[in-house]
Amino acid sequence: MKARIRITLKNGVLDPQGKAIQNALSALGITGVADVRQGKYIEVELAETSEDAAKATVERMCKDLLANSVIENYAYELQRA
Amino acid sequence: MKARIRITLKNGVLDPQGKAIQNALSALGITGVADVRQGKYIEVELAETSEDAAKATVERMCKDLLANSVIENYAYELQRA
Amino acid sequence: MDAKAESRFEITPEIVAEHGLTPAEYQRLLKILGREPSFTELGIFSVMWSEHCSYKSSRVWLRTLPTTGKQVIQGPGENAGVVDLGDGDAVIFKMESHNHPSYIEPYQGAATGVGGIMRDVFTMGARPVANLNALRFGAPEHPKTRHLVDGVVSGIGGYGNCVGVPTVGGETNFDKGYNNNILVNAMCAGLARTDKIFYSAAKGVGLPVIYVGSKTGRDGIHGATMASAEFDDKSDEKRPTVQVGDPFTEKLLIEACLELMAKDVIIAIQDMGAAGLTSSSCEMADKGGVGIHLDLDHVPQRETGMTAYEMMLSESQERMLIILKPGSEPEAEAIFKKWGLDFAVVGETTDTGRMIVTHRGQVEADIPVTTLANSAPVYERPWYPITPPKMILPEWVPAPNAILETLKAMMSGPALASRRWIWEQYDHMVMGDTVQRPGGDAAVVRVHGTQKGLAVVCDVTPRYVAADPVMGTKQAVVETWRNLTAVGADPLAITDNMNFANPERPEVMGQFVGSVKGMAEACRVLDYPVVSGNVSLYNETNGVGIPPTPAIGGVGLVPDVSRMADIKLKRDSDLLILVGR
Amino acid sequence: MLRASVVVFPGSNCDRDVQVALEKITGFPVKMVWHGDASVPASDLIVLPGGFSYGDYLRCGAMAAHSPIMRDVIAKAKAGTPVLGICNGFQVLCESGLLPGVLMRNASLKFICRDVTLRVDNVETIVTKCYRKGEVVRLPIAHAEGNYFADKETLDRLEGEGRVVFRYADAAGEATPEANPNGAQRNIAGICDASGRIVGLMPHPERLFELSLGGADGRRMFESALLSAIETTV
Ligand SMILES: Nc1ncnc2c1ncn2[C@@H]1O[C@H](COP(=O)(O)OP(=O)(O)O)[C@@H](O)[C@H]1O
Repeated sequence: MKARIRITLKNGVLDPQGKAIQNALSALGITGVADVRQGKYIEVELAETSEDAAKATVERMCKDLLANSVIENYAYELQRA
Repeated sequence: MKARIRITLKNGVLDPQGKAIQNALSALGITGVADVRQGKYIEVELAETSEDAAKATVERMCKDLLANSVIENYAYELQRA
Repeated sequence: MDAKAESRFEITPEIVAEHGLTPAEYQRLLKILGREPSFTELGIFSVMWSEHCSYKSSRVWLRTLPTTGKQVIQGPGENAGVVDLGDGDAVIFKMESHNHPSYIEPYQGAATGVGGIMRDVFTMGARPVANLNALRFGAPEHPKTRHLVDGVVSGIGGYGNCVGVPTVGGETNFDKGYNNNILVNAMCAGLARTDKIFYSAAKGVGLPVIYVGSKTGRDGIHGATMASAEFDDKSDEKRPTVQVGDPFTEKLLIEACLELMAKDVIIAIQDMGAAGLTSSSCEMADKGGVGIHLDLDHVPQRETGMTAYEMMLSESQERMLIILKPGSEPEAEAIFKKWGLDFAVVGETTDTGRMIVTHRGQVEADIPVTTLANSAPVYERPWYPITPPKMILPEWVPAPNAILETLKAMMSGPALASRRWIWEQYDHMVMGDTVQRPGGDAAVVRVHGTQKGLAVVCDVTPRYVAADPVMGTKQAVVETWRNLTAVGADPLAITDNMNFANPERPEVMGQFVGSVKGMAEACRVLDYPVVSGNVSLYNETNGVGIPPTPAIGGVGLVPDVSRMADIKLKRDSDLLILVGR
Repeated sequence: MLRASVVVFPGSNCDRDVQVALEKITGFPVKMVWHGDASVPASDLIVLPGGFSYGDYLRCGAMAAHSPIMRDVIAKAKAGTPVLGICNGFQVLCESGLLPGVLMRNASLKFICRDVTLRVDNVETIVTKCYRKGEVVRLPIAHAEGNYFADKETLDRLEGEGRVVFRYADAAGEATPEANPNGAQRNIAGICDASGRIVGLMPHPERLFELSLGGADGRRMFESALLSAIETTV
């Protein structure tokens, strides 16, 4: 199984990177960009073949390591290899 | 339109961050992780309403700024607000 | 919560308690106002009366510290202390804790701690030139320690490196007493000219109140009260929002403020630290003996629908409040725009003596300034002196059989092992004036463009303080003195960061009192006054407190850096001499 | 005479340091050029200094590479004006395509600030004329992203054309894995373009240019720049 995990900053948490990207885009002349938020994208290759078990593993990873729930949210999709 | 952009390291480019996460996961007792790759996830809110125009804008962003083609690939999905 | 909901909010005893106010304190508030507070007013009082802002448990004792001397230009009471370096040069410095946020989000907590202390220093007109940090972590084998060390160290580096101020020293200890309550104390020293020092008194009526820096968001609301509230098991999940720092903006803010300071237009300036807009505006007005009117409609906002309560309590980082000479707004605005920073006129000083906060045409707060600034309760908390344990005489301790092995074991243990792995993650050379790098007794940075050197160091051994608060703290002060002397500096003054557990326990208060007494005596004897400092209480989880940790930061002057001393052995067969008793 | 210009991006933080070094060593005043300006004044050397331009957000140097001033820097560089990129400046040169490759996260994933030893492999560039070929020098590094990466073809081309200017090496001049602080491919610390007029390197020569700072190996880099300027004007 492959898990594709996205970690994003919670709403309301300052995102200096996103803001800087937005400014840079407009300096490049790319207009009509209302908002940019930067997060992390993590791809994990799991030995697990059952969907439920994979889900449980990914949840644990996200909670214990990949995301800090004080400022971040996570979301993911599972995909059979 | 919202664009959800994933930027990943090209195959063959070493990813020490991914490796570090993999090690940390195994230290946490999370096993069965065959590989981890870390990338960036960027969400962009576009004023654009036509799909084709949005696509062209996102392509330009990725090529000109968001991804460095020496080491990175990009992929994205568009979503109506 | 939208504005309408806010006005409907009824103030129940639960809400009062949630704001960290005791019933007696709430009665005091009612008496001051002569009526029920609005929700915004309750928030304002709660942060102003928090331990963090009001020093209500420590104030009576801090007054006993020696704070004057011929070298002192400004003692405690401003954003940072100021000491004369001769030839028109001054050093401005202070230390501050960011303990609780760093435990919850180590990277951001430590990073914003560094950002906050630098703002305290450049607010007064100094260019920050040296950062230090005093860190205490739990036992090395504790499951959380590695993660916390990693996060804290990279957060400190991440912020300081980006801003471009060298991190030149600090100290790091591990002790199980900090397992659930790490300490992150950040110190910053900056250089200014004595005729270009800026203070926070908003003297004058009808002056524009200017907001500059980043936009205001809902960051760290209740942060100031959190920093003073004891932890419990639930804090892991309660997880109040911590602020995210933006060192890039801080760098721009430093450059913009210094550029503005070079003009003759600033009457007063203060950073928005803990309790943000509330404490900065109130303190500036109080010191200037004026009233202040804030119109929150003009506050640059990052989020939509922010209430007056949220804006007054927000702890968004990288913001400053400035009182300008009238008419100079366009000149000031041009500078901040050039650096890509927000600039807004958010109010003016008045002759009403009141702090009036309006938002969308409504008066959200109307409080007498002096009362708000000075009415915080002052507690003389019960304490008893700590009896030091019996002295252990050297002859009672059996000598180790393998001295060399023992020495090796000690040197490689977590207490004494080299900290190179930490300071190599900090840029300690940027600015091109670091003439003595970390690793020695004290670090030395040159006063830019001169041959003078500023020596900086921080020290404390909590074990000693726990055994004997008076002697242990004297020892800490004296150790900074020795470290400064060892590089060839004349020690000048100190800052301190008093980290203790719950002051409502008499033995903790006893540690605190003993520590202040020891510091006062050592400083008096050495003519080494305390010019700034910070107190962090309630460092306690589930009733278990941290070891008493009064971190001392010392600064000294090296008259000529070409004659500085360092710890490097220079040549074979040089003599080693042991001095002292 | 040396007319040097230092470009100041928002977030640059070694701009003053390099200005001080250049002025002290060459005796000529240095112009500071703001990133928002349309052009760099006529110069014998343009320096892109170290620091965290635009916060180093997204990727180091990426945003600076697209700033207004860089359009002119790129044009001037292509027309032959010497350009030196130090640390963040090297990252900007790579991101703007003036030099090949990219600087990735250090293999240790940590920021590293310490002195390293380097071997000077090319002494024909505008900033290395005063060194001896194969000489080992000591300079500080201070970066989190200095891990030089390029595909094999590019690396081979760089080597073939002698465009590797500095390599991390031990005291004996061996480019060993132990001497490599950040995982850079083939221990590369600095490279140049085909003409030797555009040079980028991770170490900071401006941090060790006088003995009071603990070493002076960086000094000759600025002396070389002065010499190059004099040679082209006579
Ligand atoms: N957190 C830190 N940040 C920066 N430098 C540190 C830190 N911890 C220790 N150091 C440096 O490591 C060296 C040794 O520290 P320490 O063991 O506390 O010294 P000493 O025993 O001489 O007081 C000192 O130069 C100190 O500045």
